[in-house]
Amino acid sequence: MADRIEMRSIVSLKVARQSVDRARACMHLAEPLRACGSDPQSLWLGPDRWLLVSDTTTAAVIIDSCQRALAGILHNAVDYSSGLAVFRLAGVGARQLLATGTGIDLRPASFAAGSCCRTRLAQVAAVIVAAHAEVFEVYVDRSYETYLANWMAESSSICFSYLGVARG
Amino acid sequence: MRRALRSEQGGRIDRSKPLDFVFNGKAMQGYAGDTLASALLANGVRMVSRSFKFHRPRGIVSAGVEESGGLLAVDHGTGLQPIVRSTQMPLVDGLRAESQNCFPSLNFDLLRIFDVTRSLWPAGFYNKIFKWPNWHVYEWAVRRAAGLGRLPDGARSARFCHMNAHCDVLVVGGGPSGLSAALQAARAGEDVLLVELDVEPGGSLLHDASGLDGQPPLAWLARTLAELQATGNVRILTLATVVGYYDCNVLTIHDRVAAYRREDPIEVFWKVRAGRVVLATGAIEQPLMFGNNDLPGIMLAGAMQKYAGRYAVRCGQRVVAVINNDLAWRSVLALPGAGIGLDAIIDSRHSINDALLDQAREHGIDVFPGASPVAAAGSTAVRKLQFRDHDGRARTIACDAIAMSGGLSPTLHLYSQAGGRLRYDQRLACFLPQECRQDVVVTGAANGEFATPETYNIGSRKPSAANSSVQWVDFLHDVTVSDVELACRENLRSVEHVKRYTTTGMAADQGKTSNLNALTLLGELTGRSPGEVGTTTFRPMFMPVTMGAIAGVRRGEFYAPAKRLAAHDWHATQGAVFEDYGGWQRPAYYGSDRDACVRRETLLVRQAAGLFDASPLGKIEVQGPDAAEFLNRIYIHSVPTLKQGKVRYSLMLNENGIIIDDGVFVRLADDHFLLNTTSAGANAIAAWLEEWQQCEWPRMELVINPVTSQWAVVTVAGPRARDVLCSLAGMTDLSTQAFPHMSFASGVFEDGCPYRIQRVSFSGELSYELSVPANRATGFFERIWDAGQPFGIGLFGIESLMILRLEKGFLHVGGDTDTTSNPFDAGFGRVISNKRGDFIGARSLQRAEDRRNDRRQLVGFEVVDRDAVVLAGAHVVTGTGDARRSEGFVTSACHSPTLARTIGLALLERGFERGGEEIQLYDQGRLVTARIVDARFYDPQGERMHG
Amino acid sequence: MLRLDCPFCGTRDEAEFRCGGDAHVERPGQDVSDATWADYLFNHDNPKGLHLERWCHVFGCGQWFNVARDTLTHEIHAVYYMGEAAPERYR
Amino acid sequence: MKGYSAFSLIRNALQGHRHWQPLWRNPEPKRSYDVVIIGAGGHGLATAYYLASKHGIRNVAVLEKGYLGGGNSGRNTQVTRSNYFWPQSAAFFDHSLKLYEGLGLDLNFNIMFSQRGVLTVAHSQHEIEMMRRWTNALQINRVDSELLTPAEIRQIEPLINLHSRFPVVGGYIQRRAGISRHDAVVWGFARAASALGVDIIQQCEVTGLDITDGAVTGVQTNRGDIDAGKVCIAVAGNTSMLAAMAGFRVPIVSMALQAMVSEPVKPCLNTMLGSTTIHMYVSQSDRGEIVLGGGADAYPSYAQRGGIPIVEENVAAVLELLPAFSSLRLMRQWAGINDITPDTTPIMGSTPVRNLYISGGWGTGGYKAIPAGGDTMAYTIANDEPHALIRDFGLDRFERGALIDEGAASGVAH
Ligand SMILES: Cc1cc2nc3c(=O)[nH]c(=O)nc-3n(C[C@H](O)[C@H](O)[C@H](O)COP(=O)(O)OP(=O)(O)OC[C@H]3O[C@@H](n4cnc5c(N)ncnc54)[C@H](O)[C@@H]3O)c2cc1C
Ligand SMILES: NC(=O)c1ccc[n+]([C@@H]2O[C@H](COP(=O)([O-])OP(=O)(O)OC[C@H]3O[C@@H](n4cnc5c(N)ncnc54)[C@H](O)[C@@H]3O)[C@@H](O)[C@H]2O)c1
Ligand SMILES: Cc1cc2nc3c(=O)[nH]c(=O)nc-3n(C[C@H](O)[C@H](O)[C@H](O)COP(=O)(O)O)c2cc1C
Ligand SMILES: [Zn+2]
Repeated sequence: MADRIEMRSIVSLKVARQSVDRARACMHLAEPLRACGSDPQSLWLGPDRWLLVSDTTTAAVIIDSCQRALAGILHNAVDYSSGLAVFRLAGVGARQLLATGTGIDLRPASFAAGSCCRTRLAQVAAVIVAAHAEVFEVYVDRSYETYLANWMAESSSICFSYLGVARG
Repeated sequence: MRRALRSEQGGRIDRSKPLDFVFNGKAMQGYAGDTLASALLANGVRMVSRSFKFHRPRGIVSAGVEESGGLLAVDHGTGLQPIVRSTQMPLVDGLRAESQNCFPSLNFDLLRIFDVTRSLWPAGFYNKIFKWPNWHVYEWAVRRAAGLGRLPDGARSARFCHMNAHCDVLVVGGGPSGLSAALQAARAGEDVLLVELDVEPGGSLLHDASGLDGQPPLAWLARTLAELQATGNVRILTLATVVGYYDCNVLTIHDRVAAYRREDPIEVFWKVRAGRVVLATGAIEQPLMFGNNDLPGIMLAGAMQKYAGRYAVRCGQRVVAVINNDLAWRSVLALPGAGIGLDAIIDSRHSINDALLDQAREHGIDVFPGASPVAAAGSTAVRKLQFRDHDGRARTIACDAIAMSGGLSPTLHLYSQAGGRLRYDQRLACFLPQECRQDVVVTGAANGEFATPETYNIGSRKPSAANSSVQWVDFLHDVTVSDVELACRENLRSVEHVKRYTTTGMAADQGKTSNLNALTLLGELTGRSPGEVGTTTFRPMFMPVTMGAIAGVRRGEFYAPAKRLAAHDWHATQGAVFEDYGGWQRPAYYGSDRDACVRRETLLVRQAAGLFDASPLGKIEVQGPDAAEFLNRIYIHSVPTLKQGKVRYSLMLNENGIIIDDGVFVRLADDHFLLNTTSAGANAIAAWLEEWQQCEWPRMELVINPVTSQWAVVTVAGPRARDVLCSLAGMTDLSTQAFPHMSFASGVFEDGCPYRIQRVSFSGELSYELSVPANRATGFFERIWDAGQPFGIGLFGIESLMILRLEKGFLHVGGDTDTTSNPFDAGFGRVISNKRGDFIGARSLQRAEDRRNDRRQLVGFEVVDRDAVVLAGAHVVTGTGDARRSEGFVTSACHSPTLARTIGLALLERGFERGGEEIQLYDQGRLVTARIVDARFYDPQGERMHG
Repeated sequence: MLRLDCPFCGTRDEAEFRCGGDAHVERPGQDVSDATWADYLFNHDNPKGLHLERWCHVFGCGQWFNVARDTLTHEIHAVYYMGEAAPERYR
Repeated sequence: MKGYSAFSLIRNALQGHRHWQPLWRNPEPKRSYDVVIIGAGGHGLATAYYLASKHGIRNVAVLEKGYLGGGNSGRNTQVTRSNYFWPQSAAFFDHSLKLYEGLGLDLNFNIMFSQRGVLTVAHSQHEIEMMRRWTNALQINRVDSELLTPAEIRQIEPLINLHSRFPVVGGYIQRRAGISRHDAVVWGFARAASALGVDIIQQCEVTGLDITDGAVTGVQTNRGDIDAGKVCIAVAGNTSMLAAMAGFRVPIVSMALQAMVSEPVKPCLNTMLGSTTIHMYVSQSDRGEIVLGGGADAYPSYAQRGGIPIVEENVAAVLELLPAFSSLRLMRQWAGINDITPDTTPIMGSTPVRNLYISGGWGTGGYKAIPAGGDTMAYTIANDEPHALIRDFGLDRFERGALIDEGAASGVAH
């Protein structure tokens, strides 16, 4: 149920705290706790930090457009496509699987499509994006890729077997 | 099955689904819907186990969480589990149950000797004896006698996981009160989670036939459940117990709904964050204190009613009720209707509601108002009861069961855990909720609303006076009334002292049926009201929780996440042996024989070229007009003087002047730096920089961006390193003139792969660290590997790297330093005196203590007998025998493959001034002589590294 | 279990945060006495009751912020930005 | 004080246990005492006992705001060891261990000192090196310690899983170490001190200190003011509050350290088993419960109760080393408020206020120190000069920067 998304371009953008308002005026950056746009999509990680991600544009192009949009504004935009592993979780059990490992409020009303948050999932830092209804994308440090893939396999096996009874 | 004990009709058991089970080797039968306890009772089993301390016979006492007698070893498919509450254990087919705590058997228990000699073992007896010659002599025997049940020996096959949840309202308890509260909230559109520990919601409705809102209880239940369902915003968990109530309305649930299936049993531990909480946890009936009140066959009145109403089980044929309150009347008056012969009601109150008396008369029950029980009698089950009637006359009545009730005590464990304060209610003779800082309400029986519309009237709960038999307070820990009296006599009068001295309330049931009696008794003895005595502290868990459930999937590889290198699999194909280094799985060496591999790899780097995966090195970009000044406050070396494209090595300190990390940093551009940290420090140092910037110097203009995982790093080291790298198309000019030691460059390979390269050396050889995006790591390693073949390239792991750097005397922070080491100790005194301005830790280094010259200083040594073994952790000692003293310790040591002798580093008092001195190294009783030497054991001038 | 209100991300579990101890501690200059320096380095008011402290949302936005929290009841009275003065009534 | 013995037990049993004497008296506070000790935990009571027994100072009161032994001394995991790294610490804690060995007979109260060994396991080569450094230091300081191979560890603790996520590659044991019964230690000292004339006054909270001309002259309590020649603060997690009353600050943070117990089972764990990497330590009480602990909630707290994250951590850690415990059930969790110092070494001796002494900063490990703490503090108070064993533990070490960092050197600090 969890697929690895390969080849996604990811740019890590950090903007000086003093200049965040100016940066937002110059460039389309997601609001707090949201994901927005598509090419690139911008994911809010914090008041001075975004990921800009795309499946079609290269990181170099994204960085370039950042540089142009943010000319004169202190920022650091770097290719981070190798730094993160991305998983896509789809299906009815996706929310429950996530709920076995993270304490954020995943109720549809609180975490609807377009939500994005950085949190703790199965002990590691992760960015969780509600892409569409019941489709989630999870970003983790690439060094945890194998760990998290195994964890999702194990947890979903237990959690779905349990839900079979609990719903029963 | 003895049919007589099971009514033909009624109850919530499914007579079409008989289930087989075995108790103490004997085959028995029950029905779906039974608990193990109800099935045992239906099979006529009275004595089920033995008690903890005195091995007295134990029978089933209750029908709920408060069970103190029917704790059995049970195998329901996952091996024999100890201390299973038979009253909470749904009967499953093929279940096997065994008595606990009996030696050799339930009926013939030799350890009953403790009961016979009971008067020798009062509360706290062990404090008074067993002192001479010491406790060890007696301890083994005491330990063997103690303990309830045995640890299961086989591995358990259940699986565990966690579940997190949020809700507007968490309702604990699925009785009428909980269901009503849930309905109210759901109607208001709130998102409700209702949790019930029983197999189905309903609570007391499931066995109590008296009506609710004028409707039959089961009809009300069905209608309410249907309406709850219809609202669409209620989730109901059954066989799930709320066990903990923590700060911020976080509650934990032990969910056993899937725990009892044969195939793939699963237990789930929930953590719920609730907007508000409704506690509808009901109340627990309390026993009465009289002689031998622990005999099998003596049960709580409500339990007897529940067994009759819900499980169609008759717990006796000639029952006597020993009670003190109106509610219990309701329970026992329900018994005759269930075919249970109730012979007499003994109520300590003198005046009793006429309506109740009338009902008793109708059933032909003898009533003894103002009477009090003295003692029950029987060997393995109760046979008769002695009591005193209202005139004080001693009387005896034969019986095969006693229904006792000392009134209800609201289940307020969770409320107390939440920080809720309790108050004692004189009229109800129990504690009720008073106030709580968390958002919680208590409703129903848990709030003292025991009975509407009748008024609840309760009599005394005193133990019976002048009694030659023992009266039990805590059935699980075998605590008696005289134990509590003894505690008072010995001036242990605080309720907490009494608990700890007598251990009342400390057993597996945490005093659910003993705390109220104990503290009421204590109050009597010390002239205080129960309210003044107070309760002991209620703490999680409300019911004991399997440790496996608490851990969830956090086992084995999921216990602590391991980080893997991007090229992990490639290293594996090259024969890497992985070990854990600061959370990373890294190649320790390549091959099979550790020592031989390490030696081979070390020499390879010295003689040809080695390839090392350095990807975990921390990498942090720092950019902005104030970046140089900021870093100048972080590192002990000067930063602004560093030229673009150049690399510098330095240390970081904490404010106490202690070394916390080391590494190189590069000036990429005037306002742009790239920092390397140790692998272990990668996250911590990034956080450290953020903390200083955000909290201390927020006005400095810079951004900090960690990029550790983006880049895979390969170190190519050795005399042929340059040759290897120059053969890569697109590589920058690496000649010494163009790219001397401590240079940095970036570029793009012919295939479009960007790279960063810096010439730095931790091995003392000509060495480069080359970074490429981690997604390309494997292909890149292969390319270098291929390119290096003509030059004899090979792989080396961490173990040989540590030897290479030791041969050069390079510092390994955390190994050669500890949390007392400052830069002076590590030989950086000159740097500190040259540094201008403030930096982190600078002020601490001005203290006289930090500048003392008798501190432990890092020096090199070699052993006098070249090949003698010295291991890190040996100490430098002076003196012998009692005068022996440590002057420091070896922080790193090895038998150098390059130099063919044993060398090492030591933190040694006054080390810097002791060059040439011979020292004694102590290790586990062995002494080796060594000499202090220059720590740059190999190539002291650094010609190879700079060449 | 504490639940803290990150001023940027909203309420999250305690496991996402790191407590950084006393808030509003002023770092003295280099020229202070050993005693003053030691007081800065080591000493704390460590009150039972209201405590002004700083926390970092490490598993979230990475930001530091201040919290007015009761060390006895664990009630959180206020959350405010780094660099901001404590609300009047909690000073 | 009537002596306890098997004989007295039998005699009393025959008399229905009606003639046992109170363990301690319940006196009303007097107007004035030579020495007032604040806090009737193990340290306060032991200090009073040794003041009376060794220094003949018997006009002593121990004031306790709750019930005696209700602080950390009554809620700790009972680890009693002396395997400390630095010579000062080793000397002090080994003195304590030796006192523990004779304490039952000394106090005529069985404290059930079970010298079953404290076994610490290592999970990496680096840890083995640190352990070698540590055990050699102990041997040089004449504290017993033996390095063990995994096979030897398995022989001592058959249930251990050597192939945990962090495999067990070695370990060491201090055999003289073990556990003793916490309540018994407190009650034993209280009984002995009371018999020597010390007034133990419970439900008496100190709310202020009288200080004139830089010297303490008495204490204010909820039961009235009491004059005192000398005052000793022995209040563990509340040290900062008392220091504030005296007008100075201390390098202490109060943290809630948690512990928990399982339901009792037959003997299955032989030692006190601990690990620093897998952060846990665990033992089995004589009653059969598995007692585990290791973690403090990661923020200042005076709440004397713990949260859930630490329980999860601790339990997972224990199961990683002892998977057979996975179906055992956890029965109760609690916490105590520890006074944590920057170097995890206690603070003992004089204070900026004359005649005011402090015995605190015990952090997560002061139970094992109770006899030696009492012995050396009594000496220090009686002679107004630090006992030789605690000379380096003074409050002044922080200003000098002369910390004694045990946290780093000897890992788990309990
Ligand atoms: C969970 C846990 C596990 C531990 N495990 C171990 C272990 O295994 N081994 C070990 O060596 N140590 C351990 N410790 C530490 C050890 O328990 C303590 O260091 C030790 O008990 C401190 O003793 P004390 O007498 O100084 O303090 P306490 O026993 O806490 O006594 C201080 C007393 O002072 C009273 N008091 C406070 N303020 C006032 C006031 N204003 N007026 C009057 N009285 C006051 C308190 O009520 C308290 O009774 C553990 C601690 C905890 C919490
Ligand atoms: N038939 C009737 O008319 C009738 C019968 C009984 C009671 N009543 C009335 O209803 C009230 C009693 O009902 P109630 O709902 O308060 O009590 P209850 O005993 O009916 O229900 C309490 C429920 O809470 C559950 N529970 C307790 N602790 C729990 C925990 N930690 N986790 C999960 N579940 C837990 C119990 O298993 C039980 O099912 C009284 O006011 C009484 O007057 C009416
Ligand atoms: C070594 C030790 C063993 C304990 N064993 C038990 C036990 O078997 N049963 C129990 O209920 N509590 C046990 N406790 C916990 C106490 O009940 C109590 O929680 C603890 O002393 C803290 O006190 P408090 O909960 O009243 O604040 C034990 C405590 C310690 C220190
Ligand atoms: Zn945040």
